[in-house]
Amino acid sequence: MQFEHTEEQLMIRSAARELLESYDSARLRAAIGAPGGYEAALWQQMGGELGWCGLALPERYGGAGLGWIELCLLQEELGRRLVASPFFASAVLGAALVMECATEAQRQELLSPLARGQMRFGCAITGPGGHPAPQGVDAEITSAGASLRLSGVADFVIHGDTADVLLVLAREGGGLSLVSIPAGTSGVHVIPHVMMDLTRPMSRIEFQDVTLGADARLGAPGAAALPLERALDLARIALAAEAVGAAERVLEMTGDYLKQRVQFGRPLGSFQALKHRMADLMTEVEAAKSAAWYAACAAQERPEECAEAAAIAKSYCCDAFYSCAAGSVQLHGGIGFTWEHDAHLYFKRARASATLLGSPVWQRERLLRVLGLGAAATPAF
Amino acid sequence: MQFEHTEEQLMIRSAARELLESYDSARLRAAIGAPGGYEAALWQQMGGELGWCGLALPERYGGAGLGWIELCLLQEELGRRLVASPFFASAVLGAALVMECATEAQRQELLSPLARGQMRFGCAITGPGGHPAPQGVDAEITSAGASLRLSGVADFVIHGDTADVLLVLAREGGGLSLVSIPAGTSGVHVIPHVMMDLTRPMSRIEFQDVTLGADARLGAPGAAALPLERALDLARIALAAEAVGAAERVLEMTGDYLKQRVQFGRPLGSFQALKHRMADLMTEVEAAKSAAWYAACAAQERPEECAEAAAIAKSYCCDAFYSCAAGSVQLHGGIGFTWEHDAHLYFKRARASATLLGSPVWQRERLLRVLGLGAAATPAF
Amino acid sequence: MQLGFTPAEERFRSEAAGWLEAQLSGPFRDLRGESTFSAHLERRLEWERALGAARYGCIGWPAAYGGRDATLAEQVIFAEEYARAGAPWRIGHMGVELAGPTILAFGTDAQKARFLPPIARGEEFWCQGYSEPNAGSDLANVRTRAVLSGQGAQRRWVIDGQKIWTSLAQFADWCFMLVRTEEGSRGHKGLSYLLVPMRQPGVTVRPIRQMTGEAEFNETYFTGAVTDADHVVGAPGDGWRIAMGTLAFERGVSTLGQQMGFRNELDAIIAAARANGMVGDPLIRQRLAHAHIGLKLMRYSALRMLSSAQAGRLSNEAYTYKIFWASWRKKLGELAVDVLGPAAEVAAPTYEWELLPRLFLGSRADTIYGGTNQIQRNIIAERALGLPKEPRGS
Amino acid sequence: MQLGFTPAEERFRSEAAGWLEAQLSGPFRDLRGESTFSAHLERRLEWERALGAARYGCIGWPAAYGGRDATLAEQVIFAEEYARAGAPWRIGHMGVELAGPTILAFGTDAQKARFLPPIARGEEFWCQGYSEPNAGSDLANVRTRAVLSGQGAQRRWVIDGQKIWTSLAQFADWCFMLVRTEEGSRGHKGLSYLLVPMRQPGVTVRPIRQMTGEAEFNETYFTGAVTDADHVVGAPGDGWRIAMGTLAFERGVSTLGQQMGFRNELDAIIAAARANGMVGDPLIRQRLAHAHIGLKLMRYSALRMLSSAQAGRLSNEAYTYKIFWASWRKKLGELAVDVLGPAAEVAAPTYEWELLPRLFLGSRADTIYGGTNQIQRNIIAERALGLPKEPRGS
Repeated sequence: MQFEHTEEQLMIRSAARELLESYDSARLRAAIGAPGGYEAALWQQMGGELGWCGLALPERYGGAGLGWIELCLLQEELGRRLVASPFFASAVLGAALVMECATEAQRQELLSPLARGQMRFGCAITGPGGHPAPQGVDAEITSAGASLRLSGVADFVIHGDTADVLLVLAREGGGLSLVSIPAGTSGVHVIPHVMMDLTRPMSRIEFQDVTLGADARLGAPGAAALPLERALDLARIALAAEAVGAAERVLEMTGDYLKQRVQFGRPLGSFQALKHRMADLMTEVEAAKSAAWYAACAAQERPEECAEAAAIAKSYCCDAFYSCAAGSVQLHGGIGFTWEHDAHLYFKRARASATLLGSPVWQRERLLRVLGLGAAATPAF
Repeated sequence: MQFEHTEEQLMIRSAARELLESYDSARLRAAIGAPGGYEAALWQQMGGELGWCGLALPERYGGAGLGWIELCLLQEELGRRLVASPFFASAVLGAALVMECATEAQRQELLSPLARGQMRFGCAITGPGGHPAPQGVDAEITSAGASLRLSGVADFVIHGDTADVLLVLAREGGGLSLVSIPAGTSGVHVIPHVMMDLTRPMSRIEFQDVTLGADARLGAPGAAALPLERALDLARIALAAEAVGAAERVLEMTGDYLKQRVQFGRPLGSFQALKHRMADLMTEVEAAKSAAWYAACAAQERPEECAEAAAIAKSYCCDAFYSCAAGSVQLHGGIGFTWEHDAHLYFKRARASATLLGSPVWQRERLLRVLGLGAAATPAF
Repeated sequence: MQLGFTPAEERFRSEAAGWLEAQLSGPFRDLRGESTFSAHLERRLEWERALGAARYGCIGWPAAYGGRDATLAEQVIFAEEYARAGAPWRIGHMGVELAGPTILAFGTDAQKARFLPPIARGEEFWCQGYSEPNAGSDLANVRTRAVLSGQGAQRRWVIDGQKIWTSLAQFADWCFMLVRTEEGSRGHKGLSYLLVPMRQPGVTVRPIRQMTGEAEFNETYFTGAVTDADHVVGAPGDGWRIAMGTLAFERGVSTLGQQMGFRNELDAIIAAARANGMVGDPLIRQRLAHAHIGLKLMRYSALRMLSSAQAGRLSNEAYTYKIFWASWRKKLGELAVDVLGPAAEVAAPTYEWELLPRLFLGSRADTIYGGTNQIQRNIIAERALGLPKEPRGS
Repeated sequence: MQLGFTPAEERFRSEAAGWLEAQLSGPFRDLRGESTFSAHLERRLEWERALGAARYGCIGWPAAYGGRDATLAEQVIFAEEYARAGAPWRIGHMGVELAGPTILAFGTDAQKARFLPPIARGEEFWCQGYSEPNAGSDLANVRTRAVLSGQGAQRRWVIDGQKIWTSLAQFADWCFMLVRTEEGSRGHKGLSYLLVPMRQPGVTVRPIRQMTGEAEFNETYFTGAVTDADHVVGAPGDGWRIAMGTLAFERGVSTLGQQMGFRNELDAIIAAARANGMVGDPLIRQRLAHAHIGLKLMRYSALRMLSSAQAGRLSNEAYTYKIFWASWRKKLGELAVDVLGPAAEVAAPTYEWELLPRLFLGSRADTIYGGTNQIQRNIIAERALGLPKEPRGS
């Protein structure tokens, strides 16, 4: 029992923090404006020489064989700087889907390039209503002789426009299946959105009678529902880590501002009302860290606690991030509401992270079901 | 259009405030310990020489012919001092039930003594589960030849143990009826509770085959449901007024304490965090006043707005009172948690007022239904 | 205390309602339901002129200056009918609600004659020059200077400095502003309240892009800008008192107009909730009820403020109004996006927003501008509750 | 970072669990599930002695003083098993968690030898004398005085003054207290940390009735009370530093024990909600989930604190723990009565309360004692966030 990061883990964290130290507002804004909405050089560096995409992958796929705790440390650091990057879509959500749903051969095929930083996944798991998977999945697979046919719509697909491979959740028979589709396949139409959160682009994807080989299906037909839950929980835990990093960073920025900005002849940070607001936010951030770290441990050590820990971490950390980001806008005053200041980028990411993969309200309702406490109607989002 | 109290109304208010100026903590605590839980002399004064019980009653019953606005002013003043008194049960809830449900002859019979201060009602309208009427009514009326028979249980009957006449809501046929029963009628068993709120005693009342004349029924058989709603709305509005008075008073007490108590070499009230908490509470109190005053006007002038205004006033004013009372305990520190300080009396009254006649949550759900916005399941309380 | 209206007031109601309906189903039908702050600028200016021509621009003002000497009840009625008709937000707001009432209360007869009629006619528009980059919540920390120079008829104020958050400055004809006119003075002292023409070479307006993507506010630079020596309201050096008066006017009838916009927003949320079924979600329902209640309470409080203002009193609820509506609307914005779900996060291609997501983003400023919630709480605590002041730093 | 336990630790777990089960289904079966603060006093004292006899009283202490030199993991395990077994709240808390660790950290060898073993054996009980009537949150505003008098072996501290909110003072054998030992000193300076016997003529305890109707706290009067000259921890005048150390110990393993009480309360709420159907109410469900989450986060944070304390660090979450649990439990109390509805408001005839209404009323004190939420926020802002101090009045 040791609930602190090991020396090795702390080294991973500080290496990442050092790398991203230079990822400042200017670089973030350049990334937002770049094709695909991210900085290609950084992505290559992360995926290639640094091996971040393979950090949590087993060595047999070329990964480093570390675990979700280490992955979540990277997520925290990426969150701190709001790094716009395919990392979450590919190395977190995509990798978890493949690990949980695919056969060994398919894993080899899909994860080995990921470990080398040469695979970007687009996970088309959400239907057009935006309900958390698997609610409201619209895409459907029908058999057409030896091949499969896919039709329907997915939406809110993170980095869907620059993905190399789409992982598509679809109804098949009475169940759910996950299929992989190379980008550019005929009948696949990707329509990029302009999203409120400028740092995590999403697309709507329409599938019109897309023809696929039977080997496109990851795992057995209609059997994706259960592994999907586990993969989503892993992704939620990593998303919570990202939120904690961002929350902590935006709180630091706000604290720095309050120490430096003088009004009424005193630093703003000496006013008790502002101090107390900051104290409340820090209390949330510290609890959020506990939630995220425990969930990362559960992902690694305790599969039986994973669903509970994911629901707790996702809901609490996203709420805390939102509180901090909203507080940051408020505590900065007028400047915090401007486009040129970064506060709004955190605020919008906080909103988007809360919505993603099931809102805090949705997670709490799910938590009660996981705990065996009956069920009310599932919230829509 | 004039949304301020008239000179005459302000005179009623200041007369009441003056009378109750001497109703201090010692007198309140004496009342709590007195038989029946109220000060008999004050009740006689209010009902007798001052004519408060008849203030809002038509002149034909010996009342002053004023309206709900004036009644609510008295309620505010009684609320300020947490006066333990049968006024609400008799002159507010009881009077409203009789006015709305009874025949002209029955009103004459029941309201004329009330106007003289010689009638205390106990309104047995809540079933044993404590759900707001008419949910969960347990008492039932059956016909027995020319007479009626009443059985079942009512609970949370305010001043039920000292009432002269019980007004009992009961199921009859497919509808609801209201019957009046003189205290001491055979088969009526009154079991006084010890309530958390020491200033508003309540009893459980069991009816065992109580035999009544047909004229005990107020109005037509099974027809009480609709007039009941109107009477309850009137009572909710008056309860909201009481809550506003109490909220304002407990906030004043807290402000006085903060100005006088010195810690860290400064008055507590100079600490910004406490000032801001006080400001938030005052903001709630001012909005609550608007809610209560408008609702009193609606009770008087606009029956079609009464249900909406009652739901708004009851929910908002009780929430505001609870905020102020809870804030008062906190802002007083240790002393605010003691029995000898009055803060807990306000806190407990705030809780009890919130529960009474449907909680804030319940009122808000009802509000949406009044506004035509569909319906979810009715909350239990 | 009574809510009803007299027959004469009801006659005024039908007259106003008739005129509004004719306009908004006729020549101005394109503006019906317009809820933005400043879109369709030219048409919005035309609408202000139409209101002015019909003497509906400033009905509470004296007839001599283009008003109708309307009673409180008539002003309430007009606000109600304006809202009911779906008429657009008043882009002339700054002149009608702030500059005009200030000049009425504190101006000279010459100033009243010069400035009030064009506001009432919808012909001259105003912006407000209070905030400065270094001031923030410390409004009295004004660094923009003005000095009198020249002689006789040439005598003018020459103004140098920078203002910020000047909304609508792009098309304003005039700016009412706080400037420091006593060299070396600090804080509230030595400030004057000037009326300055915006269309002159010494004034430069630079838009500030906000988190919504829009640019409703500006930085405004004054470099040797001038205005007549007479265009000072109150005595030189008395500007702080005048400006505080302006802030008090923000709590007037205009609040009723503001509430109409809020009602539109809440109605849009309810419509969205009906459309996607969220109206059946018990958590959302409680928040819808809270929103409705808050809006009603703002209305009731506005009636209280107006009634007591008519009786010459400033009552305590007036201090609480700003923080109440600002906090309410921020929650409304959160409710809006929670009702819509992820769909709320999709913008039009140029990062433009539908009503509800715009409400979510835009409302983040409500608790900042016009005095942050923190400043409002200080004011309530000190002025309404009489709690001791915070020690001021050196 | 890892959550699992070693085989040796698991062996300790089954040993402890076995002992607890045997006791609580055997001689102490009447105390199983006992959740009050101090009811059944005599039996509770017996339980403390039984724990002591089995060397389960203070397992983290050195074996020399009656502990087991238990590792962090073992302490966590024991807290878990203690909770799982439904063992009662530790009435020896003040000695075990506060006085003992302070003496361990700052005491002389003689003090350790004199005071620690009786605590570990459950034979001597302690109370805390910090708060005073005029101090409130300003803990350093101590007026109780102590002076050394007498010579040689007769040399003693003589104590005069009043303490307040001294819980469990009625049956405590000893009091650890802050007293002013330098005439004319103010604030943090000139205070000393004394160990004073409670059973002497100079000490009078008067219960304070609380809003719950119970009297868990006391006013304690010291009038010429005495204690040995040696019974000062740290140097005379160094009391503030020692007392702050004690407050830090509140954040240790005891939090795990505290959480077991919270778990019982939440479980009772859930059972009530199942029984009356409120478990199906979506609003209540969200609050139940929040409550469960908060409790889990307290546990995780306690593990973090313990892990970093073991590594010799005081990390930031330690500053936030008190306000987190206190605010959480106050909400829990509100949830409890909202689940029960009006039934929660009915007392037993002597104004005694069932678990859940008592939780509602009692939890109002959580955000007051042990440093109000306001004080906690000051501490977090200044110590953890490094924000500037409030100016202190004169």
